[in-house]
Amino acid sequence: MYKIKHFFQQSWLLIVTSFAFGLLIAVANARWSDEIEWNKTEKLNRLSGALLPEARLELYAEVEIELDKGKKREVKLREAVSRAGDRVGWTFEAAGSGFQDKIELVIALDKDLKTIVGYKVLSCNETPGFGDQIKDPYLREQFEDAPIGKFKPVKRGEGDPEKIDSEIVTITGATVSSEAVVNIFNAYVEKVKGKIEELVQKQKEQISDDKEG
Amino acid sequence: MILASVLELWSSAWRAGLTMLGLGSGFALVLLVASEKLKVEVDPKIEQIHEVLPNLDCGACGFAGCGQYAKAVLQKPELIGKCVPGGPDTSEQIANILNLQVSDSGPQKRPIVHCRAHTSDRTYYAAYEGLPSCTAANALSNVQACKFGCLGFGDCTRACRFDALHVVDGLATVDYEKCTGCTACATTCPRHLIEMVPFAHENMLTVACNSRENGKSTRSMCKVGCIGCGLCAKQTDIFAVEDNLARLDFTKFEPTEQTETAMNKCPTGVILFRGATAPAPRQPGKKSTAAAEK
Amino acid sequence: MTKKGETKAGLYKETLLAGLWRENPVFRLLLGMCPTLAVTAAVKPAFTMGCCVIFVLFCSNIVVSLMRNLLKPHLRILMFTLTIATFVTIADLYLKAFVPDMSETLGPYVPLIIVNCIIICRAEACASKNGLAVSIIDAVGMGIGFTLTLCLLAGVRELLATGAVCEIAILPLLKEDGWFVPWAAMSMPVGAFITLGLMLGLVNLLSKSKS
Amino acid sequence: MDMVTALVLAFISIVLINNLVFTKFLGICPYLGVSGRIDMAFGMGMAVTFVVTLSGTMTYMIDNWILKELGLEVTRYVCFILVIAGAVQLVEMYLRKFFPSLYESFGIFLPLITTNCAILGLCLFINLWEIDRLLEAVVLSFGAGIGFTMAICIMAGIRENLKLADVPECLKGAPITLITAGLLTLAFMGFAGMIR
Amino acid sequence: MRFVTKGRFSFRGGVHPPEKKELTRDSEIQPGPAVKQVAIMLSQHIGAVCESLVNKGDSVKAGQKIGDSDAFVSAPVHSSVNGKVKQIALQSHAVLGRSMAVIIDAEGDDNPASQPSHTEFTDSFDIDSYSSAQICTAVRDAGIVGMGGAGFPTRVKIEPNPRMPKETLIIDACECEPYITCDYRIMLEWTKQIIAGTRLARKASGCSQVFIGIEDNKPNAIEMISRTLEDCGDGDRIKLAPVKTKYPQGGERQLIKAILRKNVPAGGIPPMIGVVVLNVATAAAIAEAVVSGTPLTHRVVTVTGEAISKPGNYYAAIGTTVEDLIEFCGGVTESCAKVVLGGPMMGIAIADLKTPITKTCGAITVLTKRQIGRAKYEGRQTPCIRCGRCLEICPENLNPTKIAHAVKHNLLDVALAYYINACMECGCCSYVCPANIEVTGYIKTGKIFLARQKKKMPE
Amino acid sequence: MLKDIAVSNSPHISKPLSTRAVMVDVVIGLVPAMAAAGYYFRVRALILPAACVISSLAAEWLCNLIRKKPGSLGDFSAVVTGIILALSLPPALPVWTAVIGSAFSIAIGKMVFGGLGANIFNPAMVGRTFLTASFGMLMTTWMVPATIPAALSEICPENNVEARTQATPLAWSKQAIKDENGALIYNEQQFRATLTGEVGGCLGETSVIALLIGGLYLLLRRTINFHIPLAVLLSAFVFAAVFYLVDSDAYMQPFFHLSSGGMLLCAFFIATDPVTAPLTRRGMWLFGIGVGAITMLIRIVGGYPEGVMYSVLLMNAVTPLIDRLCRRIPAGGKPS
Ligand SMILES: Cc1cc2nc3c(=O)[nH]c(=O)nc-3n(C[C@H](O)[C@H](O)[C@H](O)COP(=O)(O)O)c2cc1C
Ligand SMILES: Cc1cc2nc3c(=O)[nH]c(=O)nc-3n(C[C@H](O)[C@H](O)[C@H](O)COP(=O)(O)O)c2cc1C
Ligand SMILES: Cc1cc2nc3c(=O)[nH]c(=O)nc-3n(C[C@H](O)[C@H](O)[C@H](O)COP(=O)(O)O)c2cc1C
Ligand SMILES: Cc1cc2nc3c(=O)[nH]c(=O)nc-3n(C[C@H](O)[C@H](O)[C@H](O)CO)c2cc1C
Ligand code: SF4
Ligand code: SF4
Ligand code: SF4
Ligand code: SF4
Ligand code: FES
Repeated sequence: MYKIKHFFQQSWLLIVTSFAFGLLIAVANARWSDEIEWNKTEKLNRLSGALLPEARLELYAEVEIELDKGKKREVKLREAVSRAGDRVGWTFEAAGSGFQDKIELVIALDKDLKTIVGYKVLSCNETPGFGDQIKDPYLREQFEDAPIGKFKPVKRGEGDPEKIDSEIVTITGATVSSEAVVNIFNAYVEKVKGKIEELVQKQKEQISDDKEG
Repeated sequence: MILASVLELWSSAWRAGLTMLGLGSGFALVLLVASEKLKVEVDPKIEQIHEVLPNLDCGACGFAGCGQYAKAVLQKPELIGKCVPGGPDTSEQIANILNLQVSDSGPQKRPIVHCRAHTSDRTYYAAYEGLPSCTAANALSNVQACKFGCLGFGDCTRACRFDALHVVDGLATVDYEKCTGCTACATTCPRHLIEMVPFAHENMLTVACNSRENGKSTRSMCKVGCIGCGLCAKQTDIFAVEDNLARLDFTKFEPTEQTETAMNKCPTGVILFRGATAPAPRQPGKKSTAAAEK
Repeated sequence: MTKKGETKAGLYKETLLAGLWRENPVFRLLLGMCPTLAVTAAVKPAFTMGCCVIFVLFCSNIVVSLMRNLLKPHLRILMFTLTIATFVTIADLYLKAFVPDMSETLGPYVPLIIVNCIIICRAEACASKNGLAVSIIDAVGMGIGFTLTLCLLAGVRELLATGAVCEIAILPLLKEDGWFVPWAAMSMPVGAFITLGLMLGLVNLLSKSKS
Repeated sequence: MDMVTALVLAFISIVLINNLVFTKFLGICPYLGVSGRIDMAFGMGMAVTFVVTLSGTMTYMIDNWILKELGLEVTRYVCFILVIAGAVQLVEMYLRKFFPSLYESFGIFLPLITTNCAILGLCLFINLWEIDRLLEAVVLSFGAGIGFTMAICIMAGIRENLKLADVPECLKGAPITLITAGLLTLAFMGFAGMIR
Repeated sequence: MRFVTKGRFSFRGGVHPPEKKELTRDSEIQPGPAVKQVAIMLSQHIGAVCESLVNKGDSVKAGQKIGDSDAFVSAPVHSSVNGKVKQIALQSHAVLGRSMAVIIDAEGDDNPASQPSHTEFTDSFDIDSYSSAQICTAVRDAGIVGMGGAGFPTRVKIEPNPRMPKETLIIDACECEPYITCDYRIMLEWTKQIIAGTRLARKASGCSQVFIGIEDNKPNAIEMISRTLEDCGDGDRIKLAPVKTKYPQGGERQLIKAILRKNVPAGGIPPMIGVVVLNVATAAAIAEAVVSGTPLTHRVVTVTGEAISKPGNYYAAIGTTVEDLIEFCGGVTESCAKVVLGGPMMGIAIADLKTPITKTCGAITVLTKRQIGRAKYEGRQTPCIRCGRCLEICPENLNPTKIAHAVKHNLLDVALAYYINACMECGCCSYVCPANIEVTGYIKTGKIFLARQKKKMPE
Repeated sequence: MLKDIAVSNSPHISKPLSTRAVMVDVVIGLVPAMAAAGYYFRVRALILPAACVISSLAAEWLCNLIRKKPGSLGDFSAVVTGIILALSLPPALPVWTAVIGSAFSIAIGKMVFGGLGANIFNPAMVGRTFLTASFGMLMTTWMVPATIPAALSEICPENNVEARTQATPLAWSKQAIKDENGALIYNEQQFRATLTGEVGGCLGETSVIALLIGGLYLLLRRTINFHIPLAVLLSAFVFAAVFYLVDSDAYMQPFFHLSSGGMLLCAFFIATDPVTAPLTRRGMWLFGIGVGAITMLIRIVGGYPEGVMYSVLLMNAVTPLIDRLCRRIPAGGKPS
């Protein structure tokens, strides 16, 4: 009994404050959690919005795709819907390792899954002046409207950066980073495409099932 | 309305509050038990010093944290003042804890350089081309003719942490305004020229020479050296000549008429005042202005 | 530190100014170096960081000052860190909610304010020994001093690394038919260390010539 | 085998490539403060290694096994710092009582460490990097400590040499240490891109 | 086989300064100047300073003991002339700055240099008639101290010491310093005394083996000594060891390393490993003292250097001033820049030419600016470029630059950690330094600092 | 009495050698490399060194002025720094970049530490790393040697461009590791090209023969001793040989690695910088082995084609520790 009393004598302040602070934090969190969530999607929206202007993103599905070497990754598929309510494209986030660190991209595909709309860099830690040029139009524009399929990195001089095809001319001095972008595309795009087709197919079946049912 | 929103907040917050409550009291309990079970007896002074330190553990003192510094300072009080963030306040507090009031045993000691020869007063047989250090030069013979006088390479200057000592025209000269009496210079001088003297007055009289050569040799080596003639000792018994050198007993010094005369009678003018407001020494060979008037 | 001011107002002023120059946390006390180096690649994040620090410093100084007489020695550090961590969490949540891109740039350096040496230092050295008013003023002074220093450092680095300050172009870039080629190194760790090192040297020089 | 490689790579990465001091600016205060002498630096490094390994592991467990389960991620920072501060204090007391010689040799650095951002920083980074294996978290924490030790010992060596150099008065101490650290980060850039 | 080896024994490190021995190599030992006044230093050795046994106005005879001390590590001093004590006063001393000396006015037509006892030395003495104790006493009474430079009282060196039994006697006949040839001339002209002295020293110290270490740039001396050895009775115990010509081969630690392949402990002395090293001049003096009973009042001095008009070797009275000797050699030329007592590597530069020579002073070298080296003379130094040359040549395998810098920045504990006390101040590091840093000077200064610090410690 | 004599500590004579003479020797040793550069890169080989040397000297002069120290240009160390920096820059680099690099070398790499002898890091390499970090693109743009006729250059497809980019041998190597065709890509002709220097690369690094001549000169003059160069080359050779033996399809021959890139320049002129290298022999061995191994590590495993400057700086950083580790023991053993 004495011990308990002693304990409270010594520690009441800590106990009281920790409870109070706990409440404080929780309250702040409760207050702001909506904004925080909103901000997260907002950034995605903004980036994808730049790729698919005038479209609204809606979470379509969360799928698991298998990258090479059996690595599995959760991918959030988003559907871009125009004001009119038509589907105009698809976006998803993809990541892979670059020169220094992880590179994260948002990739947009067109609605028929024929071509690539483009990509934006979500986060990259590449050397300023070298690897961070993957944010620049030079590399990005080579992907725009390119047909979905495997891309091949080539050195400058071996290909034409203006020409839209599956050959991607790397940035000199940042070959590694450029190749990393290409690799991300190669790892994700076709798999995601497969998944989307699967899902859309399922949905259609479901709709027709519903109709039938 | 308000109640409802409060209730809503509460409903989302109570879990966090409780978790932290649990965590907090858990740590409180553990630390309480630990602090009692694992108590180690230490010198209470260390604790006290530790208390007054800023407890930043910043390492500015050169120790691994305040605790170490506290321990070190207890053993070596000269380390007081190393705590940068604490500043002088802390130093003072530490001094109080260590009972380090400046002991009131007599007047503060200040250094006196027992030499008054500037470069032009001295005889040189050769140019010195060695290291610019008194200790190095003192190891060679005859860097200057006088073996006893100031070498002027400033080992003492470098030893003084308070910028209170400068070599002026080849002679170490104390700036008594800045000097703290730390004795660093006195222990550094390879020629043992600097003596820590209890300054009973603002200015102290001194025989500013250290030469034990006989009068003739001294004259041949230095224009202003003490030749051991004994005129001063005849005036008052606080002077005594020994080994061809007049010495002043500082503990007995009072500015009196006799000391004044002794000062003026000295043929080389080597008896002079040192201190914060000491008058400029007499030029060698010249009579003092006072004596000239008479 | 609290000795010089004679009147209360003088004391407050003294305390305030101390943080700005005489005891500037970065230049003089060499505290909180990690954020100083990490977030000063550009002015904006540096400023944000500074504001967070002001906020946390302010709140924690108040709380610590209020409970300074109730502290038990074995729980002291725990109390301080608990208080600071709480306010840092709040600041972090706020940034996430209202300044999301800054929150992202600063990343883990916002929570790292918890262990930022300045804040614990002020809690220990000032708030736990002084009354509310002095603690508050000290927090403001120190915080502003910290922020200004951060912005200064960030300004230099951003200018050399991008040719712009606060993203406002100042030096015309060669890419855009000007003459300046950005020094990418300035936005890398090297730039941070060397700029701060040279700046500290300069401050030492200045304060020496002053005294 | 795969796992061993991954762990080795993680270790090398945190020691050389993503060294906390050089690339993440963590633990700069002790890095500047305690790098004056090699023996002190080594003691500090060892103490950091010990604490960081301990707290990295503990916070990993708390984060993944408690906070995430309960959905209380908001209190993460508070919990982390409580764990670190409490653990450091406990370990210090324990060492002081039962291993006084060990305490003398490196325990004295322990209180310095609570406010060392390398510790909390690493815990946060482990969380940020989404490390999904406990073992990897342990290796990373340990590696971070070793990386810190290496950095601070190198700096201490350099500073012992600089004591014999004629460094401009106004740059003595922290400024030249910072500049040296800057040049060290340049040198350590050589390891960039070694592990992707 | 009298030679220990055909190959060249040596040690690691060292330098090859220009030898310059040709200036005086062929100049026979001649009588020194007849002087009006000598100043006999009361301290001419390592150990206790002598007290004067005479007073102002006393008449003294050449060879009369005029100063002595009761201390064990000490040696008496003798007057080198007949005359009258003028006074006992401070006088410039090469090492001590100003030190007490007995100043004697020479009287009559007594020519102090006309005591060529050496040439009359008879080696037909019976070594068995001297006991070890007798030899030691004679050596002490004659005031013999090491004439190789250090001036350690020889009696202390050779006297058997139960705590450190002596096994090997090495006669140091290297004369590795540039310019100097006094030992060389002694070896050529007074070979008999050397061998006799060596035998006596061996007997006194009880050593079982004896080596005479000579640098191989002195073939004549090697030849001469080996011939004399054959004739003497003890010959087969004494071996000749030609060693590589290199400075500081004559340093006792280096010589021991070269001949015996043994290291003297750092900061230690040869007796610790049972070795005694004696200079050839010392050996000769021992023979004179024991056989003829002559005290040490004269020594051979090489007066040399580019700035001396008539360089040569002189048998000069101890107490003669440097000025007198230089004048006797025709004075100096215009270009004279430095007067060194001893050789250019280890010698002591003096400022006061009234400095009298002492028992340890084997040479006076007068250097010109050119010899000193322009860079050094004009103080043209740069910071250390850490080129490592000083490490490479340091015979003691130290890190001179590190020690010097530690001393410069007053980090004495660092200097100690790099073994400052193991330095023997040979000067090689200063010699090779391209930055012209006075490495040795710093190290010497550091040792003084340390000694002072140690003195302060007990308080 | 004599006039004008001096006293000082012994010894009173010194070897006729000065810091300047040592530095001039290094410059002489670099002459063959500069000549080769002049042959292959024409005016650029004149402009860059001139710019670097002048701005190095200016920077040193300015720093001395600010510190109110006596001038130290006379020791010529800034000249050496300038030349070595210039020789390690791509020939096509704009002059202003070189000026910034030299100023950084001298000011931050050397003078803040207290000038000659006090710097921890090799100033030239400090400058080069800073330039690489700042102006990466410029620092990796290579020029075709002027001796290659335009028609002949299959290696440089974009021959029409003013500052022509050409793959350096090390770029082939990196590519080869990726394509796993190291053994194929490297042939006799290319080896000969690296010997004479008719390849892309930094100004002074291309010609093996010129560098060997210069290095030999320094060795003979004893301006450097053989430990560091030998250790660098040996360890790089062994490192490369191990990889080559394990997978000769992907990795180049060890001799290729010795003859390409900055390896020889480093081994003879940069790693040997006395100021930033260890003092003791054992230390030099360790240092050299470290430089060689880290260079090869970066070349083969790392992100950059060449690692010389990083490895030199890294080993510079641990030089104080090496010196401490390899403390000399006095000849007579440690005093007790
Ligand atoms: C300081 C520095 C930073 C670099 N950063 C990157 C980078 O972030 N991303 C990248 O792909 N390459 C980077 N590189 C270039 C690589 O080292 C490598 O040379 C290049 O990726 C392959 O060569 P190439 O692109 O010229 O063919 C960097 C080079 C240096 C010197
Ligand atoms: C660097 C150095 C060089 C020396 N060179 C000689 C030399 O050449 N000849 C010589 O007799 N003694 C030389 N000595 C002195 C010897 O080490 C040793 O003290 C002396 O030979 C002992 O004999 P002593 O007591 O008879 O003088 C040298 C000493 C040192 C430190
Ligand atoms: C002394 C010296 C050091 C060098 N150090 C590096 C280095 O550390 N990193 C680097 O990428 N290039 C360095 N270079 C340049 C390379 O030698 C080479 O020219 C270049 O890296 C070629 O590679 P790349 O064109 O394939 O990028 C150095 C050059 C010299 C002369
Ligand atoms: C053999 C030798 C090599 C040198 N190499 C370099 C070098 O690589 N880089 C450099 O800046 N200076 C070099 N120097 C010059 C000088 O040592 C250098 O500027 C110092 O580091 C400046 O303190 C060298 C000097 C010598 C004697
Ligand atoms: S007082 Fe002594 S230490 Fe000072 S300058 Fe004179 S001789 Fe040197
Ligand atoms: S060293 Fe100390 S005693 Fe000497 S002058 Fe300076 S402050 Fe005064
Ligand atoms: S003087 Fe000392 S440090 Fe220099 S070489 Fe000789 S023994 Fe070595
Ligand atoms: S010889 Fe001179 S420059 Fe060379 S390392 Fe030694 S002290 Fe330094
Ligand atoms: S702010 Fe990071 S350790 Fe101080």
